Amino acid sequence: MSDFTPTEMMTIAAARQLTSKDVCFVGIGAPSAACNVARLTHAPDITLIYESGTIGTAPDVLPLSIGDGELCETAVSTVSVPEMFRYWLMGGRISIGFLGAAQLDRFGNINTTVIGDYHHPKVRLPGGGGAPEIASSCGEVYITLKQAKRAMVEKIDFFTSFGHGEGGDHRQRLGIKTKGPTLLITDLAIWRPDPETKEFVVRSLHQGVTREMVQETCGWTVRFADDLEETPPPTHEELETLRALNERTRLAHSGGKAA
Amino acid sequence: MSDFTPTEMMTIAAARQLTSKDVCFVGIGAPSAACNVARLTHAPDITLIYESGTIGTAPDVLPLSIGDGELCETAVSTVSVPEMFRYWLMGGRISIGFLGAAQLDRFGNINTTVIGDYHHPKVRLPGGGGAPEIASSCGEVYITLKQAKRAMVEKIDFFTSFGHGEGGDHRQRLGIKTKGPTLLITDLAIWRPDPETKEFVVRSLHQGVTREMVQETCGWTVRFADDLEETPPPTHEELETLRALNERTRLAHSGGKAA
Amino acid sequence: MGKIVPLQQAVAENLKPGDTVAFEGFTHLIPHAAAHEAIRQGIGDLTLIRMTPDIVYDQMIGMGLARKVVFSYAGNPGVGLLRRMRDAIENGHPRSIETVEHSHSAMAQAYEAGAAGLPCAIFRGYKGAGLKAVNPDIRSVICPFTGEELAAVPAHRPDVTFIHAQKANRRGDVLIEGIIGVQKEAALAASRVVVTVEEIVEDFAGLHPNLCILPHWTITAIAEVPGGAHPSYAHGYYDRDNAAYLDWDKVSSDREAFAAWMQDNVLAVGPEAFADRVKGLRK
Amino acid sequence: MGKIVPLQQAVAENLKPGDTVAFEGFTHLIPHAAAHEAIRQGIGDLTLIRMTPDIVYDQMIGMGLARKVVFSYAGNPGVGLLRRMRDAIENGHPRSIETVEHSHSAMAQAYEAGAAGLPCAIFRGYKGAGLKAVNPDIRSVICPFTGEELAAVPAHRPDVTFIHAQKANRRGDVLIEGIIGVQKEAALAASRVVVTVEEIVEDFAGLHPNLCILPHWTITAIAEVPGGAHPSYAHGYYDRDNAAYLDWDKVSSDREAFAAWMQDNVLAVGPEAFADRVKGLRK
Repeated sequence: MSDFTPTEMMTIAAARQLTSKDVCFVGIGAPSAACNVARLTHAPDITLIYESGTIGTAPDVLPLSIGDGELCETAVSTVSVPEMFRYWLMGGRISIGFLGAAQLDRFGNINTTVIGDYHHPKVRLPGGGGAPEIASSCGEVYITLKQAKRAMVEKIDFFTSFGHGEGGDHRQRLGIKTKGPTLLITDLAIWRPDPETKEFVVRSLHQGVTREMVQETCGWTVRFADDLEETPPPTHEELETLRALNERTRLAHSGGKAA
Repeated sequence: MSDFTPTEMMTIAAARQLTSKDVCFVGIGAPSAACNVARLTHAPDITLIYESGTIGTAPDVLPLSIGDGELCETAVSTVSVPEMFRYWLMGGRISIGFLGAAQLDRFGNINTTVIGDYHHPKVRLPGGGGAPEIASSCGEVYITLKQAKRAMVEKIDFFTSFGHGEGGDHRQRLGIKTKGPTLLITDLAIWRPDPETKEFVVRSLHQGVTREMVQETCGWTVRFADDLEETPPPTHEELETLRALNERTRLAHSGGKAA
Repeated sequence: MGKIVPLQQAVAENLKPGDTVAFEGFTHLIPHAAAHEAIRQGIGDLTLIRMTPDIVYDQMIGMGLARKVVFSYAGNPGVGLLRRMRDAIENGHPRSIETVEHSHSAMAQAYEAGAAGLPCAIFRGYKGAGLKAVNPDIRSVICPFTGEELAAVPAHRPDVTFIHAQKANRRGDVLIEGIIGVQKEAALAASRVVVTVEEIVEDFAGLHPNLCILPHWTITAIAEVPGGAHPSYAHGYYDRDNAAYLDWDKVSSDREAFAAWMQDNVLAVGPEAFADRVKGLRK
Repeated sequence: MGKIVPLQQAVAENLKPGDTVAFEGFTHLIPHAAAHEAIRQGIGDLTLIRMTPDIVYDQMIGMGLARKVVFSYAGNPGVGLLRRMRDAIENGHPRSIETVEHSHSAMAQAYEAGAAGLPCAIFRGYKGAGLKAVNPDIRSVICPFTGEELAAVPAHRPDVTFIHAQKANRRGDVLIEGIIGVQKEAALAASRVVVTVEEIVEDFAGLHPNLCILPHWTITAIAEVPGGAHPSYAHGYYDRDNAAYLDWDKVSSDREAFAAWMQDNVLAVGPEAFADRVKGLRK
């Protein structure tokens, strides 16, 4: 398929990284779409957990909020929120946590708290929610983000959640035992941290994307892998699955009325 | 009624102390019988909680164990054991905790752990179970016990649960905010702590019981209240309720077969 | 305890100016009707606790009733930012508010500790997180067995917690089903608990023994308000009004539009308005 | 994960000599069949964790398979003392055992902390209690907000936890109903989890969303053993065999009677014997 949007590519590229063995802590938006596309295609046995307490959920449409009724109705079990954070997240049972970002730096540190000074913010963002502990408790963290210079910055205004800090072994030095951000999927590229410095390096460009396009939408000087690849475009099945899911979602959220 | 056993009197005297407003943490044996007699007579709205997680239970027969099916089937809600100890006991929601004792001293300190040295015990008793925190977390503690010199001792071998310690304000000095033992009901008498010293003082003798009988079955020198009373004997209703409960229990636990 | 009264009375008797209050609900069962009643009664100077302050706190903040908000995620779920809350924080309109910010994990465990009567919650969290530097309520203890540094936050102990639930029975026991969130903990952590319910039934006979039930003696007051969670939802009764959440983004983006909306939809009506709002959302 | 296998295999593959193991159940759903299988396989040198070691640990201790017991109440519920455990502690027969003794509250919270991946549990407890002086695993931390001294105990992290449950489905999800005790926590705290169930059903369609379910990926192995809790009971399946608990007091009071009983009722039979034992107890 060659007729797809960058957001569709981002979602499908993220979906491909998931397997039936994964237990994912899912956020709303692109992560939710990616996880459910994976479940509906190559990873039917993937376990999806939303922080509202819904474990092993299999929604037919994407939830608008983290606690839509659909999640509970299709879950294996729905537990309290304290239990969710204690036994399931902190208990180390989640293999992959998905995070988005208002601001992201090259080491996978994320800001969703404020733009500007914390005490006198220019923009008060929603805050971290589950992110501070998702970042440290999940086996690894996948980040999805649409590229933009204001989003991918040299220095984030606030450390909502810790990625690789200053890079290198900063996580280990803080006593964090999990891997942290191991994957960044944007609308333009797939990035992975350098094994040593932990700086995100572009490993694969989506079809039709140039190095310049990546650099122009990123606030730091981008490193590209020597063996830079091209992301395979969405297959027919992937794209149809995602679009059908989005269409079902649109219909459900507009009360079943076609727009 | 004048034809009753000392154990029946003990159970009924304990039952009388309870009201519909009480929330009781119930142990097996005499406390369970007392609480259920209260529920079936003058305190129909009393809340009975067993440490197995059964809240607001109303068993038709007395449980043999702390977690009989009957407790769950008649409960308002059955929660996990960690929740029971965290939200319900430690949370300070229990007005009255009942404790028994293998050894008891005059200050309401209880031993159910060992006879003899802890590390080389003469008799290894079951241990404290919930008692250490029942003693400190319930609003007040009622103790029931059949009098015997080996049970009511000058000095207990082990502090399984703390009553009034050395007496006086010892509880407060340890930072314990609850009242501790406020009532001791034996097969012979009703005891309450002296307001100052916290030593148990006999306030009421059961019908037909003499001071000598109390002293002969107690290992410390007994103090009697100046205004010593006589415990009203069981009423017809009380005794019939208790006996019917015991009979239903006997039948149920023998598989419905009359012995 | 657990007496069944009109919502006006339940709020008037249990919420006082200056109180620390939690209107809890995690997307599901958000007690909108109770919050609107508090707004109508103009009870102010409140410290508002909630994991996910959303529309309902945006409204209370926009009406100037909050002096402090303790929270972990302040957004309109699935839509965007909270514009009245932003206006208060960024511009001090209609008054400036203090914020105490935590992670979800910390907030959930602070309620849990409150329910357990503990002074603090202790957990593995906030590693490398910036909130530690700006919230003096985030401290630490050392595990006496492993030497590991663990995060500590004070327990939540609201003066009063408001929740919305599916059912109460005549005795005043309350049933919560579906996404139960942190409501049991928020209720048990509070000095007083006010519950709005979809309906009052005779008794709970036949329920599964392990459901989330708050016994009557843990509840201060119950008010029957069908639809009382709208635009949030009540599992088994009606769906989430997603359009209302989207609309809120527009209403709240303008101070005058907000004021007009509050006049028409909150100040000029009563709790009985909620039943109508969910008519088209019932299953 | 959650593979369905015969009990012999589930025990052989998951319990090793020297392991720290919890066979949990709070009066209800005690995994007798699994423990008997462990006894038949002669897996020894075990550290046994359980809030309420009762008949089943009395049997394991009497057979010399335990080197250490971590517990809070060692009794035959509603009957009396544990005579084989006493013989081990008081007389070193058949071998001496180490004991680590806690309160129920501490044990429950130690499992809870284990399930939460924490190194320790922190709570208000052990005030004035003698166990503090004899158990070096009871320590304290100071609340960094109030200065209050709180008790601390290490989290339980068994190598393997055995539980008995009502149902598993084909995928390996496990349902526990009724008095759920500390089984979810004991399972989630362990490295490996073995579950015996009354029956395996096709799926769990139609269950209430808030029931106690362990998802298949948290379970190592499942074995179908109808009656596997006997003489304990399984809510919805069969009643507690109170007579068997009373009988145990006699059997266990004599070393030879004990040995003969174990030979006849454990060593010489297999897990299939349990179905017969509960026939007269089914509702």
